[in-house]
Amino acid sequence: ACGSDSGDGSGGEGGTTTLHVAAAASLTEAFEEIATDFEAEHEGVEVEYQFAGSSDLATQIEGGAQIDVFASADEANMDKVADSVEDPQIFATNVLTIITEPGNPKKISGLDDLADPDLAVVVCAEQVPCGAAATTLTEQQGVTLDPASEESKVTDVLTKVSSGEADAGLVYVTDATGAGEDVETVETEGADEVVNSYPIATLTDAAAADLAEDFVAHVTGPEGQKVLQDKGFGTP
Amino acid sequence: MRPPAWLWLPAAGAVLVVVVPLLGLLTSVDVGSLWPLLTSEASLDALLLSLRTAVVSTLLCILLGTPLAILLARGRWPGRSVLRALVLVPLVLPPVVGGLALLTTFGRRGLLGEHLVAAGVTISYTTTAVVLAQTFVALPFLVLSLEGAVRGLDPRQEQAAATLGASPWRRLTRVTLPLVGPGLLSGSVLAFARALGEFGATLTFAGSAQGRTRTLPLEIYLQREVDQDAAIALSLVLVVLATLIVGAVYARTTKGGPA
Amino acid sequence: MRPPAWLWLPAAGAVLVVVVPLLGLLTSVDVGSLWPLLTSEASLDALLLSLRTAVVSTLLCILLGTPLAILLARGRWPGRSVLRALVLVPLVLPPVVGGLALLTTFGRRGLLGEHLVAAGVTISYTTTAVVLAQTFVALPFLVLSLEGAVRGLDPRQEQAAATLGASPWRRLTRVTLPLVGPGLLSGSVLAFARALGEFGATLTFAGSAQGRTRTLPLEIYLQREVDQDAAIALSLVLVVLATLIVGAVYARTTKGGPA
Amino acid sequence: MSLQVTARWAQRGLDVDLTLPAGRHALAGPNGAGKSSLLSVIAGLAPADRSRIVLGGRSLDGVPPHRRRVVLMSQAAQLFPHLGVRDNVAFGPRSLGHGRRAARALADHWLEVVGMSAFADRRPGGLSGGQAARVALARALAAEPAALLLDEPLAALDVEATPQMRAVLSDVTHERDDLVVVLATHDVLDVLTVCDGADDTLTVLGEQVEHGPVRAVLDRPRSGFTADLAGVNLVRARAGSGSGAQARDDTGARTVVATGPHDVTGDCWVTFAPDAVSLHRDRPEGSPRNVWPGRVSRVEAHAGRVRVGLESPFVMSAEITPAALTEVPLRPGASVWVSVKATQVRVHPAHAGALS
Amino acid sequence: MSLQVTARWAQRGLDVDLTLPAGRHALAGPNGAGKSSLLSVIAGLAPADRSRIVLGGRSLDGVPPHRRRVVLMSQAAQLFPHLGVRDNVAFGPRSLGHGRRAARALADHWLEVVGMSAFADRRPGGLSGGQAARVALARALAAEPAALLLDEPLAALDVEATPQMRAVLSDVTHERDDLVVVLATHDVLDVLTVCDGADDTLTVLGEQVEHGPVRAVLDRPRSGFTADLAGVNLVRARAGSGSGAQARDDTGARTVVATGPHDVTGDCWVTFAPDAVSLHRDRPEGSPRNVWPGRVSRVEAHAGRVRVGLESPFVMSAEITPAALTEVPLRPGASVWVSVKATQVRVHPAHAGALS
Ligand SMILES: Nc1ncnc2c1ncn2[C@@H]1O[C@H](COP(=O)(O)OP(=O)(O)OP(=O)(O)O)[C@@H](O)[C@H]1O
Ligand SMILES: Nc1ncnc2c1ncn2[C@@H]1O[C@H](COP(=O)(O)OP(=O)(O)OP(=O)(O)O)[C@@H](O)[C@H]1O
Ligand code: MOO
Ligand SMILES: [Mg+2]
Ligand SMILES: [Mg+2]
Repeated sequence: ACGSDSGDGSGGEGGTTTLHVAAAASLTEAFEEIATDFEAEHEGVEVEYQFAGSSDLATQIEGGAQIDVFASADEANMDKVADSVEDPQIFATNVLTIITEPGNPKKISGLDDLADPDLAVVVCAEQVPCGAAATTLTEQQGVTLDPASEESKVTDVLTKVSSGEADAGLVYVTDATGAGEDVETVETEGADEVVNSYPIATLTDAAAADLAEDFVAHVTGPEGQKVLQDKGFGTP
Repeated sequence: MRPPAWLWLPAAGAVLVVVVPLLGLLTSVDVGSLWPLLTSEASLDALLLSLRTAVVSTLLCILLGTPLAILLARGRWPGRSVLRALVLVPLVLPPVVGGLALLTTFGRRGLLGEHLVAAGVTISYTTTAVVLAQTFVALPFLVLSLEGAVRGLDPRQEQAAATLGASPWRRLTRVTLPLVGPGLLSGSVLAFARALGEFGATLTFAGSAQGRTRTLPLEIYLQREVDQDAAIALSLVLVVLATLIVGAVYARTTKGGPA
Repeated sequence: MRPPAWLWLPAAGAVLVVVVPLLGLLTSVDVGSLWPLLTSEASLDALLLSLRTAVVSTLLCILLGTPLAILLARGRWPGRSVLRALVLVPLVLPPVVGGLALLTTFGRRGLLGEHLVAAGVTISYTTTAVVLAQTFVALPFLVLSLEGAVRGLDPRQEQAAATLGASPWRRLTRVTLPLVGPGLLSGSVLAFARALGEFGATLTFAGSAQGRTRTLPLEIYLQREVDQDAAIALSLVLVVLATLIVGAVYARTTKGGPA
Repeated sequence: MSLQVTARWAQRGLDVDLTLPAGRHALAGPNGAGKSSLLSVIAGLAPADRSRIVLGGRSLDGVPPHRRRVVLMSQAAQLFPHLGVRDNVAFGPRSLGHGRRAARALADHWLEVVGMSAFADRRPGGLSGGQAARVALARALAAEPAALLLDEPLAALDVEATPQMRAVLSDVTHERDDLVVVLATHDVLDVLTVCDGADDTLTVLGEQVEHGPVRAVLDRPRSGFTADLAGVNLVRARAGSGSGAQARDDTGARTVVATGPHDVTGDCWVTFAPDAVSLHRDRPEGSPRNVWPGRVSRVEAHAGRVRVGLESPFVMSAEITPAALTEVPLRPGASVWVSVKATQVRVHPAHAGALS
Repeated sequence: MSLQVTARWAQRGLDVDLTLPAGRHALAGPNGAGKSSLLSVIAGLAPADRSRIVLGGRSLDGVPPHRRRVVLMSQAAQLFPHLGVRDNVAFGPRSLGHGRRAARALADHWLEVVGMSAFADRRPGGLSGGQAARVALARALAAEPAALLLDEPLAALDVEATPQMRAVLSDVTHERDDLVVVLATHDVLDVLTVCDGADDTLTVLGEQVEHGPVRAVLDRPRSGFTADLAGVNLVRARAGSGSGAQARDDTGARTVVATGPHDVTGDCWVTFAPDAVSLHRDRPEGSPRNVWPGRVSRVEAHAGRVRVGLESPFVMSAEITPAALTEVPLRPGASVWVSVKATQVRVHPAHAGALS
């Protein structure tokens, strides 16, 4: 990728421009694919990702990390860095779903079943986005859960269910999709009404400002949206 | 024999590496928010749980790890280096993977867990699981520190004790262990600290239920999602506490010891 | 003097606590997926970065921590116990908070970072930051282990060396350090292992950029979002690697040493 | 009670077969001869190539050290640095199951015996070398051994403490008449003063082990080492019957040595005391039948007497009065005449049968 | 070159002020008298309450140990366990800046001198006690000291090695005539044979420090310890002029001691050799003017003679022949008559001015 236009002055050597994107870890697969497309379209451009929890990324941005684009998994973390970003846009949504072990041995058919005290149910803790969503959902549906554990990461809910440690759990649809055959999803009434939104924004002090805007446009544009939907994300 | 004075130069470097960031951290603590945070039920639960489990884990490490350290240092049996390498594994295993290992072993579907559940013993989601996770990650610290200390011991002291009629047990408790006191102490401190700070394995294996399995590091991690400053303040509590405990242990033990 | 045979009983307990979960883990590894995973660019980058940074951090720990350990063990200066307590802090500080501490100090907006950036030196989010984070968390392991070993040393050996005309430097390098060899070794191994496994502080302070700051534990963390089995397989690589390195170091050093 | 020891350990140069009755037995020999090694083997601390230990009829083979009732005080005192002086001494009694109080009382008793009562509350780190040796001795005595092995226990003691400790060792053995004491030492005075019982023996380790009643071994030395220990001159020779023997001197020439009457034939050792050797400026006339030209190698003052080392015709030493020194000008290298009265020269067979 | 030492250290019972010229000097005293402590102070390893050390005109106060050119061989050999025997000995030369080769050559030289060449490639852990002591001595000698401090270097050596080492110490000092050797020892033979130069001194540490030429200190002992060391009997008394002195015996009663002629008045020490003391079953008639009833406290065989401890009227000892023993039945507690010829009793003033 050498020898093309030197772009917008972002510090590349030998004519390569690097775009620094901080993205929520749950976006890893989708964004890797998007980067391949984006680099193909922009010769001499290399996308370098920081994947981590959205709150870690927010901390890094506050700490002065050299970032051009921030894609968060929730609006709360985008709000934390509101002073450093320009004009966040929602580019994807996500909803919750019940997951069980493959084959659904406990014959769980809906949220009401999860209230059974004999079942080991795991959810996210209220402090993280998927936990907040779970609380809203159960309240709306009038169900009271007694979870065996309130995980701080969605991945840990997935692990517990796929390893058989828990009978059921509440995760995002995209996580369930990603896990493939390790878990089985159960239709969850009312889930569509509790939507989690993914905002994306360029940084005010982005080194490659134009390229950053191009990237945001690509993600919110048809190509990006297609990739995201393949991975199970909803449209904004 | 005083150590050479210029050692202070690199030592000051070491102190700076540790102390300057702590100062930096202190400047960013919001003291006002400390009190309500500390007295919240969730924090207190987490604090107490952490202390209880870390103490139990450290005791377990001492109980199981001390014999192993002595055998590693003294014995000349085959497979010794293989075993030492194995004991080191939890050191380098990412804690989350350590948690997964425990899960595949003691979990409901695990190698042993299946039989345990059949026998009516459930470990998952209990405080026992926390202790198990902490012991798993902390054990190598005790074993390695202590092994180094035992290697440095003059075996003729134990021989003297033997001809004076001391049984192996008496030799161990009255001669070997007191003589490796400093090594055992620092090993225990390292193990306690590691247990107290344990996060990844606990989260993966024991989960995070308030008062039962949500230790202080887990609480801090959660708190951080909502309010980073509160999380830092809470961490400082953990730090002060650990430092006080460790400091007290050291002060008591080094007074009587050799100069 | 052979250690008493019944020590094997509790020692076997210790071995079980560590080995059984590792077996459990092995049963769940998908060997087929290992090869493509290992040879992927991302994995190799992470592996190399991890090795490089952990080695550099360990060297830094030895360089800075050894003098401090000796001064802590030997000196009788005021503030000694305060300093020891401070050095212990990174042990119990949740790694993420440690990362925050480093960020508030060396970050672009940090206490020192501001001046460093003005001087044209950026630390955060570079490989230097990874090394700094690893050194911060690993230093206490070296210091504490070594201090225990130095305390156990007979000071008359150094006195003998002194009257034979050995300068403080010669005494240190030819007498003190060789004599505390086992302690220094186990301290270095602990520090190396801790550096190699470091995750939280690195993520916060150094970020996660492939080839620059994304070490193997960070790569494993990411991999787990995508494919947990792949993450476990990758962890095993880390473990095997670390075990081999550590095993090699031990084998070489304990051969010549005392029985 | 008696102690039988058979031990072979090539790496340590050990090959002995001894029977030691209750009483005090000395163990001598050059540095590295295996004294400490032999004591370790008896105590069960080191594995010889082959060994058989029987103490009071009870075989100790395979018995772990702490059940042997064999206490070893090793060459380095090895006090426990983490225990006070009293607790060091009480360690043995405690190990034997005595209560804390009884053990401390015993410790205080033995500390008094070795004259260290005033130091009971100190730490071993704060003791002088001799003080530490005395505490180590008390600790060994307090452990109620059936066999007590002492590796140079008196080497660090001062002139006042040494006779006191010799008396202690004597008293202990007389009090407990079934106790076997084995004392490794370099000092012939220890041998003579401690091992003064009828059954007490001296064993000298070396190429050929010399063993027997103390006087017998010292009076008929079979090695230069033992002769040195006994303080006599020793020359290898061949005896015809009657008196006299033929020796080879340093140049290889034969020299006839006139001796007292004896009935030895063949290889023999010829001995004479240093004070039987006279030195003269000129060739002496008169009664002494052994008169040789000699060369002075060394002159040493020696407890009010002067000891002169000679290199020819044999390596020997003479003990003379300081007054004699002014008559014969003796400096290294000087030529002198040496005379020894035949009546003071004794002859021993070189290859003895059993000596005990 | 000479060594001046002033040191006061209450906790270690030290209070000395010595000037030691080049040559060999002995340091004696009871266990715990402070010999090792004094050597440590000179070497700069331990801080006395107050001290001033001058070596060859150069003040050593504040000079760190490694720059003093003062080498100390301590009571425990303290060989470096991680270095081979040769490298242990080469440690000093290497520290002084010699190259690896030169240092090893020096090490080999000194190992030969102490008779340990065959052990050059061993580890210290595989040495016997005496072998370790010899290597430690070689290591000290190889470090080219200006002052050589030896803490009981000969205590662990066998009868063959001891005279050899004494000769080595003698040779070294004669070769390097500016070297100051200080030798802490418990053996009067070491004192007499090593410190035989005109300027050589003996210092006995104790309540009152005795210091001076070897013979002077031993001939006029001012403490029971020194008397024991010299092997003479010592009684505190008051002298009128002429002959005779009044002593207090153990019961507090005054006893007149007849002595040889002297010109001492006031407090004095009365000395007489053990072999000047005769023992009798019945009160002897005749020439001896000192005749006292006594009680036997101890009987010891002693290099062919018998030494008898007596407790009255003074603590003293008598040396008699074994033959005499059969005439007078001597067992502890027995009553005997003691006689000492007045001509063999000497009187020294108790408070000497300068003794040298
Ligand atoms: N490290 C120490 N700390 C405190 N006191 C000590 C220490 N070493 C020696 N002492 C004390 O100081 C005094 C002098 O001891 P030092 O070792 O100098 O005697 P010494 O003359 O060498 O005796 P020895 O002939 O037994 O070797 C003794 O009473 C001893 O108990
Ligand atoms: N731990 C050891 N390992 C190997 N060889 C040893 C060891 N200890 C002693 N030796 C060797 O064994 C031989 C006998 O040593 P030992 O200590 O028994 O002699 P010793 O008679 O006690 O001598 P000394 O009078 O010097 O104390 C020596 O040649 C010595 O070098
Ligand atoms: O990637 Mo997230 O922000 O931890 O769900
Ligand atoms: Mg020995
Ligand atoms: Mg001493």
